[in-house]
Amino acid sequence: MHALYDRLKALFPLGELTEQRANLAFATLPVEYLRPALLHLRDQEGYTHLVLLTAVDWLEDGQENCQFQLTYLLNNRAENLDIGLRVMLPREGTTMASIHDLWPTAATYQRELREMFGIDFPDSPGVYEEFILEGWNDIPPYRRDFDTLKYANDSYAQRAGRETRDPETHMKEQLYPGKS
Amino acid sequence: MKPELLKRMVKGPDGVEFEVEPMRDYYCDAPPTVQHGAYIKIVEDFFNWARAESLWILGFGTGCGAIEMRPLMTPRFDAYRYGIQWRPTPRQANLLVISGYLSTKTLKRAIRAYEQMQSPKYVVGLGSCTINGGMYWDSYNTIKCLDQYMPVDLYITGCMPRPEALLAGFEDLKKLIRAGKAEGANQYAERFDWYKANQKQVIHDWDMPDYNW
Amino acid sequence: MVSPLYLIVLALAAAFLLGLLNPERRGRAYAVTLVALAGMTLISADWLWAFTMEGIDPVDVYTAGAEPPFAINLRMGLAEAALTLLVNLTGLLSALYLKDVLLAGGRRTMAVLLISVMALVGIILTRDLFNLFVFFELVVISSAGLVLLANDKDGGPASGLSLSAGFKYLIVSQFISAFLLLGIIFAYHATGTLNIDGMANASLGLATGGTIAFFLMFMAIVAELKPFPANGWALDIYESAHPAFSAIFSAATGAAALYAVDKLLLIGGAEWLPIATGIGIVTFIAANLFALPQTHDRRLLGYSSIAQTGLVLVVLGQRDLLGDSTPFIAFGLLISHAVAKAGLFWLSGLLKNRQLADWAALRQRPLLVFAFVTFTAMLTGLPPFPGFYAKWELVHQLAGAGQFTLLGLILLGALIEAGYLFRWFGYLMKREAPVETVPCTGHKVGPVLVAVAAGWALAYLWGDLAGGLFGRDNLLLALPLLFALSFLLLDWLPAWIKNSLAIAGMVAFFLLTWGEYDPLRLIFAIIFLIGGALTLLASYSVHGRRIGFYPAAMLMYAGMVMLIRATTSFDFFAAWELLTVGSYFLILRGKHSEPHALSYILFSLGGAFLILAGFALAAAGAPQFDLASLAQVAAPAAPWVFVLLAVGFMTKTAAIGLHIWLPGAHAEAETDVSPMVSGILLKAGLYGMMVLLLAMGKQQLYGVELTHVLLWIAALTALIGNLMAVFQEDAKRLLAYSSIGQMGYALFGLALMNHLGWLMALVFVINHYIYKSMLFLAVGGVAKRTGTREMYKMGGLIRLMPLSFIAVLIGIIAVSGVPPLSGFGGRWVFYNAIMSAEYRLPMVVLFMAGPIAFLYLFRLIYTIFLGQLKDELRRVKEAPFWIVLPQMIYVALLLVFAVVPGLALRHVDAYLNQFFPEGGLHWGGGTIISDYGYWNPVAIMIIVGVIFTTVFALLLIVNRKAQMVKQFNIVFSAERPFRPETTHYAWNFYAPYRKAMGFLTQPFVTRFWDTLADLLHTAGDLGRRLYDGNGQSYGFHFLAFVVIVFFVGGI
Amino acid sequence: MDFEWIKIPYALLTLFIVVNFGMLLGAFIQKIGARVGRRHGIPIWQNYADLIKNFGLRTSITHGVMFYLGPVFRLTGGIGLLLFVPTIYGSEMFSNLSFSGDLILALYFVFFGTLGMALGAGESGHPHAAIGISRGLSQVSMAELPFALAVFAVALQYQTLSVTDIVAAQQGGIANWTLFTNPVAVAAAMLGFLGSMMRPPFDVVIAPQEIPIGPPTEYHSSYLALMQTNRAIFPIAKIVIYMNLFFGGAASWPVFFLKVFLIYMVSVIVGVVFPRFRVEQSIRWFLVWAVPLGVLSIVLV
Repeated sequence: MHALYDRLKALFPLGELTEQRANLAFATLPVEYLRPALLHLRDQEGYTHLVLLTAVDWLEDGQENCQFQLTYLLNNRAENLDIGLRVMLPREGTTMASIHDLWPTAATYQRELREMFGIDFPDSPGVYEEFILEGWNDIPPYRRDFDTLKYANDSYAQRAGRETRDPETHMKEQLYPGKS
Repeated sequence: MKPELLKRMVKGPDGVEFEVEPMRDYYCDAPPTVQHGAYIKIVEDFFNWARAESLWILGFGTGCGAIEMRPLMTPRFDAYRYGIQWRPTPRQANLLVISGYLSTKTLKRAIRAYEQMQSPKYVVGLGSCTINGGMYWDSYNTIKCLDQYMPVDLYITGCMPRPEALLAGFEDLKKLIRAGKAEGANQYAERFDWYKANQKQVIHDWDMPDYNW
Repeated sequence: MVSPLYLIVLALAAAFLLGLLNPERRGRAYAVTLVALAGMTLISADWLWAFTMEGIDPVDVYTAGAEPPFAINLRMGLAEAALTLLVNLTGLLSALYLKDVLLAGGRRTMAVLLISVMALVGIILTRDLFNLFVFFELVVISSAGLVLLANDKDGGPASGLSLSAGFKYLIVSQFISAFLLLGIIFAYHATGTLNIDGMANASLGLATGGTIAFFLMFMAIVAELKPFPANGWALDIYESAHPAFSAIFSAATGAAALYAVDKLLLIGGAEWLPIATGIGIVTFIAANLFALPQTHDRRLLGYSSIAQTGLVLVVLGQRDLLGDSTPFIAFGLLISHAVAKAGLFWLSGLLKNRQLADWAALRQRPLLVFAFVTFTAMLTGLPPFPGFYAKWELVHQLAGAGQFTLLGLILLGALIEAGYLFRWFGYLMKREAPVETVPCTGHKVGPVLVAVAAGWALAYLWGDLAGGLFGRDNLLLALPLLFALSFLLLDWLPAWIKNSLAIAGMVAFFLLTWGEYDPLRLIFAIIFLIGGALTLLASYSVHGRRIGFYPAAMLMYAGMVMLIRATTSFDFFAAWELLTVGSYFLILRGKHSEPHALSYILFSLGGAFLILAGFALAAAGAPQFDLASLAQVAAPAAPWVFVLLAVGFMTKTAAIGLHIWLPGAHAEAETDVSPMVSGILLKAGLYGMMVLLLAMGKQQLYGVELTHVLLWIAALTALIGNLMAVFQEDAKRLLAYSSIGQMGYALFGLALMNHLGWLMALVFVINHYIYKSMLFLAVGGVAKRTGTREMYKMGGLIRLMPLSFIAVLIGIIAVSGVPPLSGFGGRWVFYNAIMSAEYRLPMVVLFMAGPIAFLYLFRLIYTIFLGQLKDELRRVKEAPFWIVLPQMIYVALLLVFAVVPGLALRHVDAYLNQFFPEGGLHWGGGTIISDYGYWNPVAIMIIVGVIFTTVFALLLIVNRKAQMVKQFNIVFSAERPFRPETTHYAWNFYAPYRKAMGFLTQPFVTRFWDTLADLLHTAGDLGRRLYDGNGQSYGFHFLAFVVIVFFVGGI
Repeated sequence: MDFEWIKIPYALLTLFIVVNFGMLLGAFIQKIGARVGRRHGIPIWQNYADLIKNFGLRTSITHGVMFYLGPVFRLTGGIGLLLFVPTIYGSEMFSNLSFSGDLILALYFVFFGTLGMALGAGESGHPHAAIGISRGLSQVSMAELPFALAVFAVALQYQTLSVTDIVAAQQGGIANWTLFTNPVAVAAAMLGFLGSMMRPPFDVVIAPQEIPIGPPTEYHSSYLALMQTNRAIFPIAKIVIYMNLFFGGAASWPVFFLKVFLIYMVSVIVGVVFPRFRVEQSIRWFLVWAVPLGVLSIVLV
């Protein structure tokens, strides 16, 4: 993994390597280097498989202008290695270059990301079609600034008399009554 | 509205153009009506007995609870001995089991399937999620209260209820039917506007006729 | 009588007179030319009148007042009179036609024309060899002159093409002249006379050097006939010369040269006849073959001319065999050729462009189309034209003498010729017409019309002659044919009047004659006449004048009526040809039917030729025979007669292998034509089979029972027809393939050769007429309304076209044989029939075919009427009244026939007893009882009706409140359908079935025939390369021709 | 062999017996299937409850006239088929309406209901209905062939097409049954029988997992009730033909019940053992295994 990281580092301004497991690691790089890096990994290093493309909303981290994190997880089947390339994007008016021409499956991920996070991938096929939600009329629900409880209370009739308990204390209460 | 449902001008083979309005031309727009039972009580009771002894469940797993229905067909539980069968088409089914959480997207399909069933028809809500949302009580896309959207005859509680609970529930449903108390379809027809309003409140892209015959 | 010498004198004098006239007064010169030609025509006509009407003897004219060895003599006999009339008339009409050219070219051109005609007359009249040579030289020079002077640029300077053509002609003519002169010198040396009769008496062949002398002369004269391969020069002339001249060159020169050959053969005697035959047949076949790939109209006509000349040469070569009928045959062919070819050349002058497809321009003028049809029919030897009689006679005589190879070759050549002529006609009728109009000046159209009139007059004359010779009625006087032809004159009337007339005529004819038929024929008569009239009801839906429809349709019906009324082989065959031609014109009317109509006419004519050969073989030398006496045909010939006739008839019933014309022809035909050609026309073939089987019964060939072979053919036809129908997307094609299958069943019944088998065939005949007419009408009506025949584009039409739906519903129940409708009767009789059949294995195939019918029938009704209605078709209306009305009548008929089949079948059953005494049915009350089982149609209908009504009533009571929903109110896995197009499951409906059985539907047969056609085309194309347009190679061809004949002929 | 009014009540009696027998037999066979799977299975009267329930449903829809008539055709086909064939040999009472036609009538009347049902299902406009019919017709076109050949062989063997006469010829001991006098034909016919019973391995027509039950997808309420009634009658009517042709017919009701049950069991046993064939597989299977037997049978007779 380190060898790969070193080779990549020579080519692209990679951030530091986060090793999850022996065969899974992540590295961050600036947006403009993403595509060449993906191409290099795919064509030179044997990372031919796009495992997933996903986003994390780092709203609570409070980093200025840099709050969506996209992860492109690639897999090298021959050596059983995974590497995730991460890029950071601004939260407002987010657009990102599509990579559906590198992996056609990426189009589906991008469609989902547009719907759930509002990250736009212009040019990605069918990216503006509804994917999971039908007739969604609020901000994208996976964004951290979307208040799901408020939305649920506003949209759905809640049954009266429902109680919410903390599972941990409730189960202790149930199983070992009077010991808490 | 989806493009295929929009009004469109088409040219007939004789060259005359005319308008096609899919919602009007392709779908029946009659509302449901209240259906009374047989005039003679004993006949209606007889029919109710038959209805109770012949529960045909629509094979539509709406959520995770569907997994609990499968064991009912196995030798261990064998629901068939109670006159319960699964049918693949709503036209022939009388019992819609909402098995677990119901997302708004699935709700649309469930409504469609329910409306396509022939009355008298019954709805059983399975698990906490159908009752009050259960663990999805704050989810942005599951309904919390099934009876807001379709007339529920019976809830079976639990998360998840085990097959035995289902069997017990079905037996209770039979009692309701035999007693002539399972008139959900008529209730739906009577309070049609209320149900529709509720449904449309959560289904934002309503792209079907109000009643799916 | 004016001396025949004046024929020559008049022309010469006029030519001289022209020289004296003021060169600027061209009109006057033209008048002189016309007067001279008219005078010559009159003289010939006068002589002909005298020979035919007054019966005078031939007259010899001695020019110098001395007897032959010392002077030249001319002879005027019947043949000479007719031929000179032909030559002079052609000359006169061409002169008329050439008006512009002659006026522009001035007196010299006119003089050359006069000399040319005069020389041709001379060739015909003279009995002197050297004189013959002189006239030939004159012809050559004047012809070359005419080619140069008169080209198609209307009087302009000769184009390069015609210049070189004329020059090449001169080169080759020098070879010919040299041969002729040498031959004459040798012959004179050997016999001491130049007189043809004198030489004939002196037995030239026996004299020293006589053979070689005759050979040289013969080669020279034959070369004038443009035999293959020494004919490249002639083609260049045909291609480049003015069409009016080509008319002379083809009609007059050809006739004169043939007569010269005829005279020469007098000298040569019988031993030269085979050589003439050989040259003739090779030329006939080769020229026709080369014509096949031609696209240039005049060159094609040139090839055709050469071929026709070759055919006449064959006849001359067979004179020892044909005997007294030689002139009848030779003249029949020659005159047909001359009139038609002259007419066609004249027609070609009316058109600007030279591609065959450009003739579509003629379509603007129905009269000219009629002229074209007349000429084509004359050339292909269709009734009632002389060529038909001649061909009939020729084939009979050849078959009588056992000349089967020659006969086969002649028929093959004739078929190829019909191929390219009808293909041309197809172009004319169907290709896109150019915008320009056809100029219709009187002097150009006039000759064409005269040729047409001459054609019909000759048709009458030959009918009369043949009638006199062989004791027949003149074909042209047959009432049905006259009725059909009268529609030619009535074609200006609106369609509905003609339709009423047609219906009235057919019904009236049936009422007049119905007592004359035996029960078997009565069924066919009812289908042809009453059924035909019923089908014609649908024709009321067409408005306007519908030019050309009624003559064609009536011709077909006339042919069919004449077919069942025919008692002799000749009448039968003539009727067969008439109905073929009529139906061809009908089929050709469809919008995209050009290729299909062509393959129809080719298969039909091929079949007809086989029938002709079969009849000829059976006649054993007699000119005709009673159809009933087919039974007496003796052993070695009988099975072959059977095979020929059976294959011929099976081209019409579209048995497997011969079926490829049917789907396209039936599918592309017009809405009201499809039922005619399917419901009615196919029965003609079955009728033929019935006549054949009734008379000849079981035959064995090489120990193989032929009816057994028929059984297999029929069963395979049923299987493949049904199987193909399953995979069609086009509704009418589906029905067409289904017809093939149904005909297979009917043929199977006949081939069973037992009582019930025949009854079954008749049940199928009746049923198939009713339901296939009905289905074709219904589907045609739907196609008319929806603008498509592709079933998957329809769907859900049941509510919009309920009556059509009912017709199709009843139709498919009947076709499938499900009780209680009439189709079941057929199946029941079938099962009873096979119980006593000798062969069992063919049944397996037929059993296999049976259930397949359900597949295509369901598809037909489902994809059209059920399923999802499409956007565009939401406002479609029910089919027009006149298309629906006959369908409803058919529905009623089907129901009646289902309940009381005895109405039709009882009498036939009784009638069949005389042929198959065993195994008849017993008709007791409502129950029909056979040896094996029983069946009560009335009871079935009532029982099914009662049960159905009861159940229906029960459902109505329980289900009275059913909510009517619309087409998208279906359960769709809790989704909703996207659009009707994506919801209507219709295209490739039987995909899994195709996976399993599709291997049986490989187009083997189509591929076979395509390959055959390709081969013929390629052969023609390769052969054509001989003619490279080089004068030297043409000279070489001539020499090669001489050498080949020398060695092959064994001189 | 003529019509008498008394035949009508007799025929209704036959119908009554057969409907009830069919209902019970269907449940019984399902019960057997369940027991094989160690289940209790449905109550024996389950079919009655289902039928009454379907008749008792309060609403129904219709897609059009043919849709409405489809089940009517279907049931008419079933009842007609039953009544056109004599049920009990030697009994004037249960010879039904067989005076109206022989074996051929029965053979072709089989298609009456199928065709009508296919048309009705077609009008529903549901693609699954059309797919199911396409499969069903494709399959039946080959499955019928060995049966037709066997029938032909049997008819040839006895030289008659009358069902009564064929049964008569098999009387006088089990050795006289066609099963023993013409085993090849019977083998062919029984293979065809498997194909016509809509049980595995030849049930791709209704393939519940794939094209939810195929043709009847849209049918419900009383339509479905009619079809259920037919479902009770039709297989038995068909088996009666087999019984009469190949297994000596039945001279009394108990024999009738036994033989029908045993013949039915053939397809059941095959069905529980084999998985489902695709259409082209089943066509090929019939072509390779059943048709040659049929051909052999008509050659040998």
